[in-house]
Amino acid sequence: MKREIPLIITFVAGVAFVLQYFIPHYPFSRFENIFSDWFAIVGAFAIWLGALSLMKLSLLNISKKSHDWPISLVIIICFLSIVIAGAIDGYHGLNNVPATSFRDPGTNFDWLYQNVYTPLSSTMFAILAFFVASASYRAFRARNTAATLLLFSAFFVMIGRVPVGDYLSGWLPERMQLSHWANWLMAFPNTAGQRAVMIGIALGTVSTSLRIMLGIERSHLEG
Amino acid sequence: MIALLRIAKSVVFISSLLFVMSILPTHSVYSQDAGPSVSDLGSITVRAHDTDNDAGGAITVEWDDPGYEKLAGFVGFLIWRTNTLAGTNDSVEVTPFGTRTYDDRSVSDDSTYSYSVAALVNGERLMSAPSVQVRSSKQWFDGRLTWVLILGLIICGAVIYFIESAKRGTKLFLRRIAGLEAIDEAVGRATEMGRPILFVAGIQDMDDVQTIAGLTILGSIARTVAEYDTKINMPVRASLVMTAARETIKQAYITAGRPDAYNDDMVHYVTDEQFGFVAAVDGIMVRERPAACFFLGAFFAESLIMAETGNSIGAIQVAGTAMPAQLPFFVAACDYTLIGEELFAASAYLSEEPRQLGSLKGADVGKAIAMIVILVGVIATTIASAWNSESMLWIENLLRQMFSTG
Amino acid sequence: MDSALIGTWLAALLTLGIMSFIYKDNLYYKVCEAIFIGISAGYWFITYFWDSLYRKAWVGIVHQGDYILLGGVILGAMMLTRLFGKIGWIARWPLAFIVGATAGLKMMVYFTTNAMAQVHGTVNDMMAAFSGGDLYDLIGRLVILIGTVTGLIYFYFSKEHKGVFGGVAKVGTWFLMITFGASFGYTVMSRMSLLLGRIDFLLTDWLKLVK
Amino acid sequence: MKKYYYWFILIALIIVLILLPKPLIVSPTVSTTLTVLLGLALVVVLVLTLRGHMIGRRTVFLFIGMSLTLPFFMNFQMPIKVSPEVQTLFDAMAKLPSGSKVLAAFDYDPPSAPELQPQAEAFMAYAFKHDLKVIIMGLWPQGPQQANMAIAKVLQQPGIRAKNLRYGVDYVNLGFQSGNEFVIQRMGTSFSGMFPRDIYNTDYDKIPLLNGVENFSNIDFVFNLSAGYPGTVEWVQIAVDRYGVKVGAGNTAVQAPSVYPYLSSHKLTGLAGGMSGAAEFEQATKEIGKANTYILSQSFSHMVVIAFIIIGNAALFVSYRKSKQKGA
Repeated sequence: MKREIPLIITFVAGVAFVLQYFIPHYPFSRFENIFSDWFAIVGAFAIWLGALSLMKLSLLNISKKSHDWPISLVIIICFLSIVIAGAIDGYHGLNNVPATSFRDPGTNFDWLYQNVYTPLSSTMFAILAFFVASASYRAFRARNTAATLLLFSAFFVMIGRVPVGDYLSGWLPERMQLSHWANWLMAFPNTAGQRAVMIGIALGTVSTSLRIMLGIERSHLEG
Repeated sequence: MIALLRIAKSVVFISSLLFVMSILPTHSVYSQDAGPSVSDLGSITVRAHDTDNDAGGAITVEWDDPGYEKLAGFVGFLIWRTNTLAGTNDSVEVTPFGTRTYDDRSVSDDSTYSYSVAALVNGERLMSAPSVQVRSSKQWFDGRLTWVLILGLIICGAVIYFIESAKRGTKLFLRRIAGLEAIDEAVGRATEMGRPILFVAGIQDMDDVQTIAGLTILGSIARTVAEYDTKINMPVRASLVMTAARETIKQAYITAGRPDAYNDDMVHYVTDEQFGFVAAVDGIMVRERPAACFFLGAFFAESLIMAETGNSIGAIQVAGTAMPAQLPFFVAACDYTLIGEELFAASAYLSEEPRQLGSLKGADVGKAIAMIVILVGVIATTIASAWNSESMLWIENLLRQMFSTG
Repeated sequence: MDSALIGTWLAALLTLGIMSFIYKDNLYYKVCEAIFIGISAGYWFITYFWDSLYRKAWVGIVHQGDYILLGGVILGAMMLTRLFGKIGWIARWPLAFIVGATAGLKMMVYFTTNAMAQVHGTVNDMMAAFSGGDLYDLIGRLVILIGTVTGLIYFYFSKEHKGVFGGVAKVGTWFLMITFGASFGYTVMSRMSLLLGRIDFLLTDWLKLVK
Repeated sequence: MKKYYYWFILIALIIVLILLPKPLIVSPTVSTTLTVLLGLALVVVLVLTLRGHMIGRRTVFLFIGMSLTLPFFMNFQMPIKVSPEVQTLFDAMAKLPSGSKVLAAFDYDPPSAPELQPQAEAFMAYAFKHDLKVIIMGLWPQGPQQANMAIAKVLQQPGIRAKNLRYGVDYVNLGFQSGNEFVIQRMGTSFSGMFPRDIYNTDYDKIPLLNGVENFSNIDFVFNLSAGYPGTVEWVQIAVDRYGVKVGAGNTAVQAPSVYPYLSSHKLTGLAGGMSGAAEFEQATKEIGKANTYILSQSFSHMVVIAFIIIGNAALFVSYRKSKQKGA
């Protein structure tokens, strides 16, 4: 039974959600909303497991006095500080105006968000610029025909999108200017490749979903 | 010399495409509307009916404009509703220019309504006669999706057919995928070197099929890992994925007969924040120096940050995603990349279970249909426009109708 | 020292810490990484708590009487059985539900928006090219047609890539490479402005070296 | 002990940076010298690579960092030619008589600010100097905040401060409204229906500037700053196509190609696309600001990336040569 019940649940849920796609009638019409609500709630329960896993590993590091134990302490302190700030600020006056939330400007939670969370997150995103440069230095080489095509199409699009490209090719008729070539590459061959990939992905999703629903693919439900 | 030849080949390939299009004449495809000419205006006729293919609670109102809209001082059409059971009147909406149809979504299935439409011109209301009484209702099938249903049934039928025939022992041929041998090779190398494996199943939650596909590949990898006692480290961004991944790895250890070697901490949650997760994964990579990194699932902008860091520590990297925008970065920075559909196919290949392989054969039927439809459609269009062939036009319209999705 | 000034300094020091990673892993980065993990995990933990557990579930069920949400709470509670070794297997039920529902939902969405809409688009493109466009358009659409079909042949698993079929599949990979190159080139340029934004923050808001 | 040197160097560097004279701008001669040095350094890298010394990632990183940072201190103007798209946009604005009402739609968020904020500032400064009345709104939640930041910045200019502009009379911020393109559609019939109050909760009727502003027919020009959906495409499809108002736009580089078709069909009155569009817009309005610095940084970094790709391929050629010679 331990094995069969999850498989039955998977199958029934799968079929129900395929059907809701075709049936506008109640209750099928509400399935998608119900799923997203339930999913959010299950996620809110599950994050307790996640947070406990993070805390457990950090505490383990501290108790073992392993190499980086003060770093683990930093994680715990930061986690608790923003959780406490958010818990105190919370929601107030849910049904009356003005309702305040922990995310309002001026709260401690917001201060942490603006001055700690945001700069960290946007800097991590920004160092992508460095990696983009080193990846192009290494990867854009005419090693074989495929790599050469990659190089050329990237090169055209790159140079066609900066003013330099137009200075270089400004003397040519409009149809032969670099920016025009770049737009053409984006509009046509690029679309073709994207389409092939997308159609493939769609059919792959269909066959994977069927394997899941029929219980052929079930490694995540055993153990 | 070979390199020169390759470059020449590519240059010819691209530039011949570009050259042909660049010497062609230009003309704009946009045209201007004809100017207004209004003489005498009749009254507005209004039709109302239950909105098709919906969950009830909506009535579609349609009207035609004898020319009010072109008058100076025209503001809009006012939709006027009478609840014929309750005997109440109210104005529903003033529609913007160019609108001739309106879905009133504020009705109840339990009442009947009648509608009038008024043109608002210079503060005047020019009201039409009321429509017939209508009642909204729910439908049990969305008629616009008939072809979706038929095509879907054909493809699902093909998948199930091949699964069944594989179960009965029919030998199915499938070509090999380049990235797959690399997976075993990568695990083998990590085992030899005594260094861990890093596995990232994308950054989406369990409500993305790519995450599930990533976890099924994890299942195969974990079996090898369990057999050879390699270390595996799997940071995750969503707690549900953590639970599912733990189940997956645990099962692999049980199958390998070493349940005691399994430890929950192999899979650990970091944070839900996209770039916080990336910062942590980067940290793990440079400190633990895994011999092999797997990035299999749904990825966004972080793909290159992780793949480049992995590259810098000299790990063997296998990636796979169905995010078209991130594929170029994986192709550039990883040793092997499962492109799009290959990600979904990989777990079936790795399992070597006939039923799984059968499902791939079914998806191939879908691709064959797609190619045939595209080619037939294009040929039909070409003939139809060149020789005005009626039958080809019919095919063209049929295909257009079949594949339009509402 | 007002809180805004402290905030700017804190943000600047954290920015530098993350940037130091590109030189090499170091203690400064480790501390910033730990702060980032702790703060962001806490951020999502409390956000989930207030938004999903309190606003959605508690207010929805207790104040608004939307009892269907109880289903989510029950599934969530099953999830937590993981914490209690013996009945931990119950946690597979909500997982089974989510995976099954996702499979059903995504199967149809992908099938229509990716497969059918793209086939429709390709056929429609050719129609549009014949009826309204010029030769320039026509050639472009022809390239789309060839690229899409050869690309699909590359993804066809039932036949070995040999002979003519292999040749066609090879053209398919060429198109894929052009696509990847174009997306890559396109992105290289837009990523620079992200870094520009951070450098501007450091030079203008923090050091006030430039106006 | 050695590893602590890094820390001392870093702290010393920060202290030096803080103590430096502000603003730190070097003369054009030094700027040119720096640029030439950067170019020479790339040549050195090329020579090294050709000799078989592959350079490491850190060198690439250093070049990118330098190419983005140095232009901030440089006092020189890239020769920027104003493109026809931006000229059209500027001409449309220049034609507006003083007192004209301009609707400024801010449809972007902070990540797109490097590209769009300079345009916003140039637009605001130009509008205030030429007595255009600006009505601000946003289809993106953070758009109106970005507008307020731009206003705060341009109000510091002495010429504009002297005008004593008043909120509610010379400009007004209606805030964000959810509903994407439907907001534009509803505004076609009534602005006040969609925005009953402004961002500071003042009633629409009580704001002097909005007196008599009922719908698009009372608006002389719409300026849209857009980073995606909803944005310029929606403004053209609804405000231009249905209500016949003139719309000009500033877009991010990623978004710009998708609105080019509207430009060639004259539905869109001018477009400033990406960083280069922003710099040109600043040139046209003579409100030189951040974009002219940014475009320098961005062009430098693009050139560096392209140079590295060329160097990488040169190295590949050399290695082919060598392996062939060995084989022969």
